[in-house]
Amino acid sequence: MNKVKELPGEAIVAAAQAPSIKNSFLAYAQRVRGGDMGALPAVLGLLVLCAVFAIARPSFLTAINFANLFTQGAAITVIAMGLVFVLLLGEIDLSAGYASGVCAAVLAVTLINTGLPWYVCMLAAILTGVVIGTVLGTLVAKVGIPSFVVTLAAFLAFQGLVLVLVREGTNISIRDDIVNAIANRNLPPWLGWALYALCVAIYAAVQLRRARSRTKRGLVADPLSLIAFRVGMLALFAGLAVAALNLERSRNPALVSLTGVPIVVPVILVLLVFWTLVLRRTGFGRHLYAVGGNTEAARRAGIPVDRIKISAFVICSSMAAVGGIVAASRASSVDPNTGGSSVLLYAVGAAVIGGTSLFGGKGRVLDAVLGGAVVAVIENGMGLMGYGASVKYLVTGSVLLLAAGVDALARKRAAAAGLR
Amino acid sequence: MNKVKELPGEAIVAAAQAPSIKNSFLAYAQRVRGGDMGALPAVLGLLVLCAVFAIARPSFLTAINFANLFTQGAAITVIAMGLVFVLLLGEIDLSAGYASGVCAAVLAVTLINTGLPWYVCMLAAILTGVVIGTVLGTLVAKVGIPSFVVTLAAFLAFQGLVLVLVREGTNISIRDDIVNAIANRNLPPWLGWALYALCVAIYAAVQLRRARSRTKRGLVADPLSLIAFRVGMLALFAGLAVAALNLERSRNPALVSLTGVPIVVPVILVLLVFWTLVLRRTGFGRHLYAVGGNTEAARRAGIPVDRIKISAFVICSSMAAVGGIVAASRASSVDPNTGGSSVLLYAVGAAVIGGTSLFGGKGRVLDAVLGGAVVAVIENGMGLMGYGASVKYLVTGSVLLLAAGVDALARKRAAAAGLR
Amino acid sequence: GDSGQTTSTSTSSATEAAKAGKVGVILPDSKSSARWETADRKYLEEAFKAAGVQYDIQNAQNDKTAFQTIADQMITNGATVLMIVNLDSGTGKTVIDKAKSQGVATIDYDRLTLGGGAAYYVSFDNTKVGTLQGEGLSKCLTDKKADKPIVAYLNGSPTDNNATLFKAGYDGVLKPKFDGGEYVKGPEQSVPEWDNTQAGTLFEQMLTEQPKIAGVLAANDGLGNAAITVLKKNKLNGKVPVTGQDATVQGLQNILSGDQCMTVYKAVKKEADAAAKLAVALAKGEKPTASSSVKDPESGQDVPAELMEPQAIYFDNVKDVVADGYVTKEELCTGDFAAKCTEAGIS
Amino acid sequence: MTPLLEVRGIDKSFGPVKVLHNVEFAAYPGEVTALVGDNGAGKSTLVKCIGGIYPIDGGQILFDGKEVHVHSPRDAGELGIEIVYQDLALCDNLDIVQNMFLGRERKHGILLDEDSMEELAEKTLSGLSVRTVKSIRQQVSSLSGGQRQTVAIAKAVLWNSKVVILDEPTAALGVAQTAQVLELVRRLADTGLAVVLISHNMNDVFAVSDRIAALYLGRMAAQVKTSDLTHAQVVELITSGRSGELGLKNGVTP
Amino acid sequence: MTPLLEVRGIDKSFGPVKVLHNVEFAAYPGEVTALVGDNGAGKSTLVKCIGGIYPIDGGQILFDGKEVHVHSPRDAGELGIEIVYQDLALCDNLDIVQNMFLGRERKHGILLDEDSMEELAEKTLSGLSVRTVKSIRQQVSSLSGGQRQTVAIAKAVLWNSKVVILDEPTAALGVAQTAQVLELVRRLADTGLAVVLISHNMNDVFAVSDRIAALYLGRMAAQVKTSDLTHAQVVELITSGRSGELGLKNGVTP
Ligand SMILES: Nc1ncnc2c1ncn2[C@@H]1O[C@H](COP(=O)(O)OP(=O)(O)OP(=O)(O)O)[C@@H](O)[C@H]1O
Ligand SMILES: Nc1ncnc2c1ncn2[C@@H]1O[C@H](COP(=O)(O)OP(=O)(O)OP(=O)(O)O)[C@@H](O)[C@H]1O
Ligand SMILES: [Mg+2]
Ligand SMILES: [Mg+2]
Repeated sequence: MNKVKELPGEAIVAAAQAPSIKNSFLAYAQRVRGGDMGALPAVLGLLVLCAVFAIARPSFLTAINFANLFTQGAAITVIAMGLVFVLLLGEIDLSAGYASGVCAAVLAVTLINTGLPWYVCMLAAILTGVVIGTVLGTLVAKVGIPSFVVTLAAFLAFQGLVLVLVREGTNISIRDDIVNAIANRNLPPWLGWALYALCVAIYAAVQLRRARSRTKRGLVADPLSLIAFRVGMLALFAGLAVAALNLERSRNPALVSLTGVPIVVPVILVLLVFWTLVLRRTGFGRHLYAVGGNTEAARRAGIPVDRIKISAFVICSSMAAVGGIVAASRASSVDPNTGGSSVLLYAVGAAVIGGTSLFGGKGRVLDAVLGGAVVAVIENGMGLMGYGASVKYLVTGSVLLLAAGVDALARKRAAAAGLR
Repeated sequence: MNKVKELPGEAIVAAAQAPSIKNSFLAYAQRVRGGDMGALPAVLGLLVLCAVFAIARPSFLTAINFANLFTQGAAITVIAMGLVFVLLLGEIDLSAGYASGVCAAVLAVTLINTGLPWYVCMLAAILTGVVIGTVLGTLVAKVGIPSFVVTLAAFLAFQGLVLVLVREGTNISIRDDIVNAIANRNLPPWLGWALYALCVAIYAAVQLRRARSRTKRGLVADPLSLIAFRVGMLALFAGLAVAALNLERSRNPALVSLTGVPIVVPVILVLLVFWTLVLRRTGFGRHLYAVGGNTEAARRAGIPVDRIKISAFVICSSMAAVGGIVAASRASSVDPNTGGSSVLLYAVGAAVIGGTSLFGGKGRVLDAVLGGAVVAVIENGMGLMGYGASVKYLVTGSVLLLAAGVDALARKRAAAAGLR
Repeated sequence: GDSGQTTSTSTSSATEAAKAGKVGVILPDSKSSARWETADRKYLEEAFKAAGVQYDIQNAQNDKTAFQTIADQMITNGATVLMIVNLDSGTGKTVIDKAKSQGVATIDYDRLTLGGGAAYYVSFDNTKVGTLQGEGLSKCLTDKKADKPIVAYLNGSPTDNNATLFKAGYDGVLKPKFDGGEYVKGPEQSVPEWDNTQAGTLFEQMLTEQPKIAGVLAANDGLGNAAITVLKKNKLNGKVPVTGQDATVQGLQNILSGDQCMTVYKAVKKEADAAAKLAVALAKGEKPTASSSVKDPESGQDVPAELMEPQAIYFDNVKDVVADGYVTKEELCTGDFAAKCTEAGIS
Repeated sequence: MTPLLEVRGIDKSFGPVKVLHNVEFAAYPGEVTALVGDNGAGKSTLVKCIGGIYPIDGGQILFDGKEVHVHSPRDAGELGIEIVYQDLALCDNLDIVQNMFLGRERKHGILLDEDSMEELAEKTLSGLSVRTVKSIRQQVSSLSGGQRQTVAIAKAVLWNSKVVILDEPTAALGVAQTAQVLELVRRLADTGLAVVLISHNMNDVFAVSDRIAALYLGRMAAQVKTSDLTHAQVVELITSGRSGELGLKNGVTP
Repeated sequence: MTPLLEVRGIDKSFGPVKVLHNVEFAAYPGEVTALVGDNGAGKSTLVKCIGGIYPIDGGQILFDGKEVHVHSPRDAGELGIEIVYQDLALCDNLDIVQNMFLGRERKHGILLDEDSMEELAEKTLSGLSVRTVKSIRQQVSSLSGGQRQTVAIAKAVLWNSKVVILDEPTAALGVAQTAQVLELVRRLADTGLAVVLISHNMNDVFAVSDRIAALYLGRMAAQVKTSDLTHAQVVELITSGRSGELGLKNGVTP
């Protein structure tokens, strides 16, 4: 997306003139220095955080902890992904947390009471999310009530709904093995490697095809060396991760073996790739950005603004449903607190920390994943530190501020250069 | 503020040509039909709500319930007033709830442990608010971390701080009579009437002076008849309210007498008038609107944007401190939940329901009071209905939606006329 | 206090401790009751330190996700015994299952994880707590010679299973009286998250709707205090009996001043000591035996258990709590309460 | 010749302020109609009413002789009316190509066809002699005033529409760019489109227009062939609403 | 005569894109200096650098012969530099009077003196022949393009500043209003101020300016007395950066 096209004129963009791997690096360095940093600040914040925890608690760097990280952060990350769509419009969904609770409760209740197979129950849960999103979106887009108020009302109502569904506060256990596997089981090691190979191959193929097609049209394309480099980096880091996750991490290998990539990892990856495609490569995604950036301009361009808004809420609530399913799976149960307490704030926080703007028009699904990682690492690391209740709150707040501060200071340099 | 000044030109503004009471009414009716409704939608929503509850539960209309309403809504309203300042800038303060908890805890701890007089302890609490606001504001304005993240971190840290202050979760009783009086005692009836007379007199004087000064300068001024009408309406409604609050509302008048305006009422009135003056009639207030409306334009006009932002956070946190004091007084105790759970969402909700925009640049302190009233009426009415937990959540959500829906539909008509 | 470094090693028997393994404790929250952070943590720490066992005590802050994360982290950190106060049975069971699969021994502390199959269960009988509250209220109403009194309920959090158990307890005592026409059932509300501020508004509205309320069954001292504040405002304090639980300083003071009728004292130290004893034994690789057992209603299995008896506290036996060291005289007998303390025989 | 676009007796008020009074206006295929008027006369409001941005209070809009109801910009677009608004209405968070194809993206199946859009955008822009745009993948927020205007114009002429309305399109343009746009306007009309040009520059108006319509304080003072008017007469119509026999009588439409 | 405002060797890049190359420019008291250049030449960027909106990468700004550091618009205001930006920067949520006095409100003690501000605003605006503004208590969001521009100009000339810079001030103005603004520009210079006028309209430039400075692709091609130049020469400087002896040699400043 960042390819630079020279039109007649004099000012110089170093890299675009002769795209080569060296020039591409120079251009990237220049972009970063000039302030266009993409995901860099969030990644930086994440690295600082990991370093701090690794020094404080060596067990932070063990294979088992690495695997835990993914399952711990999964639900929040998935909900945050959905929230990105609503935030892109400059709206908010306060009810996403409890919506995930409602959908989880629907899953649990249908599993227990109807005896239908797991996939039907999951579908019911997601369908519940779709209905919720449609109602919320319609109230916002058609009736014109501010989303903060609509979703605050929903936030209250869904608390009640969860209570009704779980019969006034009882706790429903989920006994379905497949549902419970999502957040508690791992892929067999060979399957992890197979998926890894597939991902790398697809990535390489897409990159190559794109470059070929652009070259054919006479547009500036990435040089082969650069593509090779990117694919190589992906292969290296993803390979390291898969290898780490395939290590034996049981504390009692004799008793039970614990290896492989947690099942949530491919789930999150698929969602990430899918929604990124939707946002970046479909007309719907483009229109979402347009409405968020300048609603009036979008309307004048003939974009059905109301429909876009409703769709965003539908996506948000359905992703909340998926998040609810993951949470239910992880807890193997649903109770009235599912999706409550800090879930919503953490999810919105994850999206914002990743770089999504609350004013709309700016954000990526990847932001939610990066921000979700920050939140998960903080929770995970703080869990290792063993502080008392009050100190833990204090330290968690400070650590969050630290991670966001690194990010903010990095971005501030960009703003100073006149790039906003 | 709505005076219309004719410049040479042809289009006609009915009222301004010959300001008289009749023309003023016509102009108001036209403004409302044209969509410029001011507080009307919120008041309308409030009336609908009251009617619904009064029909469902006759005790809703009793004197004692009327008096309860004020003390029940006071803390949220005060916190919402402060939030308006931050929202006006397009920022948010998620920590306002727990900040009020921290300040309340400071009050309780100093009262218990130091034995200092109540006013010193209150000052300490408010000073804590000022410090909190300064820190938050500086992080947002100078370091450039998004306010959502800063205040989310503060939200966490302050939870820890409250716990530390109340010694890991104990509930501290407040035994100071004056502090407890704020939210639990009433003015003697004669003082209520005296204050009433004073208010009406001041209002009349200000209106008259203003009209005289404008006439002298040759600007269009309100006609005397209109001023008389306004003052009359104020005198009538305020008089009715004072009279109602001065009714005997004890269950056992023989045993104990319970009459008079609750002390929180003048407290809220003073805060309302003071902050409205600051927003509408000082340079600071003007600059606040400017920064919220268009930060870049404000910066170019030489407004010290950072300082304005910090001030807004300071005001917000100090008002949270006042809200915390009111809450502590009402509960006669402070515990780790003070300012927690739904306080923040209700406070932001109050401001937004009243008509304050989350995008900045639009809002009044009066909004917070009206929205606070909506929230208080809902809580009060729902308390009378005696539903179980789940039904209560569901109904509360729906009622909130109803009140906001009336408002939204009224405003939508305005937008349709091309006025946004 | 100084809960900054809880992962401490005993100095006396470091080598033995290293062999002995490590105990992880997860407390549920710090807001529904002050006991977890002020009492349980303290007593458990003391017991573990005395036994020279490594330990790690954390609080899940009423967050299920955090609860599971902490459990993961404790196992990662090398805990060999896991002692949990579950937030709900589902997450509790997941944690216990995970721990068992890793060869980590488990203890249910204070709350039984239904169907969880923990090795031991140490607790107060929560239904019994409710029964004591119900009986206490009846006693106070009888003392006040109330005729067909209207009794209002301020239940605990609708999402807290313990609140359900308490309610079962006091319903067991009071329901027959309602049915028999001796008492009249008044309004009832569950207080979300045990929030005292909301409890105040809820009770104020109950009183507006039903001004003749003559007795309040409040599920703990905080809720009781919220009701008392409203009663005070209406000058009804002392005339309407209010119950409580936890024997907090605030609750005891309210009892001394006559505003509260009773509270339920749970000798946390006994509970903590019993649990710590089991945990230390497990950490050292022993297989301790429990004094009794409890039937898990869900799995039908018998869980070895240590059960403590809660105690009802009225004006006359407030001194027991002080004598136990649960509350100190300095905290309790401040200012105006000094005289009352003397009256109640606290020295 | 029937006009391609005609409005009859349009009224429009904002709250208590009446901005358009019974306005009549027509645009003919193959012709450039210049719409002139003082600041605040109501030109942009009239255009926004035609474009479906503001609902009209009264009157009719006729397209190709048949009455149509334009409730939203979408309706206008479907009729084949393309408008460059004075307040340019670009999405600052999107780049030049994305803005130019907004609402009418080219697709490969369901995925966007970025490459062909980029190619076409580049071609269109270079035809408008924009020489200083560094990259057409640049966000429009970083463009200069004139560059933004060019993007908006390029966006509007990219489509095969029947009516093109340009609200002060050359206000921010340099000498060369203005010439290009005027030439483009003429070329569009010559291919049979009805073009409406709003401008304060009399030279430009006389250079390209076939007809001139003058708005005065929300009333249509006159709509006359350009060849029948002089510079001075148009200025008089703009500033006082009448000029000799032409214009408003006693402030109302004759 | 020493220039009142002078910039020396200013460089400015946005990320990898260099927009100003070693620009020299001076404005003299009592004179109108016209700054011309093609779209995207860098005129507005230069003005924003002077106004403290963008930090400069290199070079100096001199005021009254002394080097000054302008880090924010506040600094520029304190020096006595008043600027009307091309992107008008008005607060849409405030009314006309509030915008005109923004940052410099008149006060009675600590309270605002609304009445005197209203009076003064009205006087200033009517001097700019705005006849269609319905109320000066109207929000600026409801103004027409030309009305907004007039408010921005009125705002800038309300103060006693030493340098006034106007970035395309007449772009959206009607015939009469343009004449008024040009006259105002001349009047300001005649009272001893240094006025800088950016415009694409050669007639306007020649009508009021004493000196012309031409920017070409971020480089200053020439700064010459208006009387020494012809229309054609200026257009040549704008479009190709040189004209005969004048202008850039081989694309760099001579
Ligand atoms: N949303 C609105 N609310 C109230 N008044 C408005 C609104 N929009 C425009 N007006 C008023 O309507 C009148 C006509 O505005 P319009 O924008 O149509 O003028 P114009 O002819 O395009 O002027 P210009 O040449 O300056 O662009 C102006 O007086 C303006 O103040
Ligand atoms: N924030 C920015 N980021 C990147 N490039 C920018 C930014 N602002 C301006 N530019 C580029 O700098 C160049 C000069 O812009 P500038 O606005 O100064 O032009 P100008 O001379 O004022 O043109 P116009 O006559 O169209 O107003 C343009 O090519 C523009 O694209
Ligand atoms: Mg216009
Ligand atoms: Mg410019």
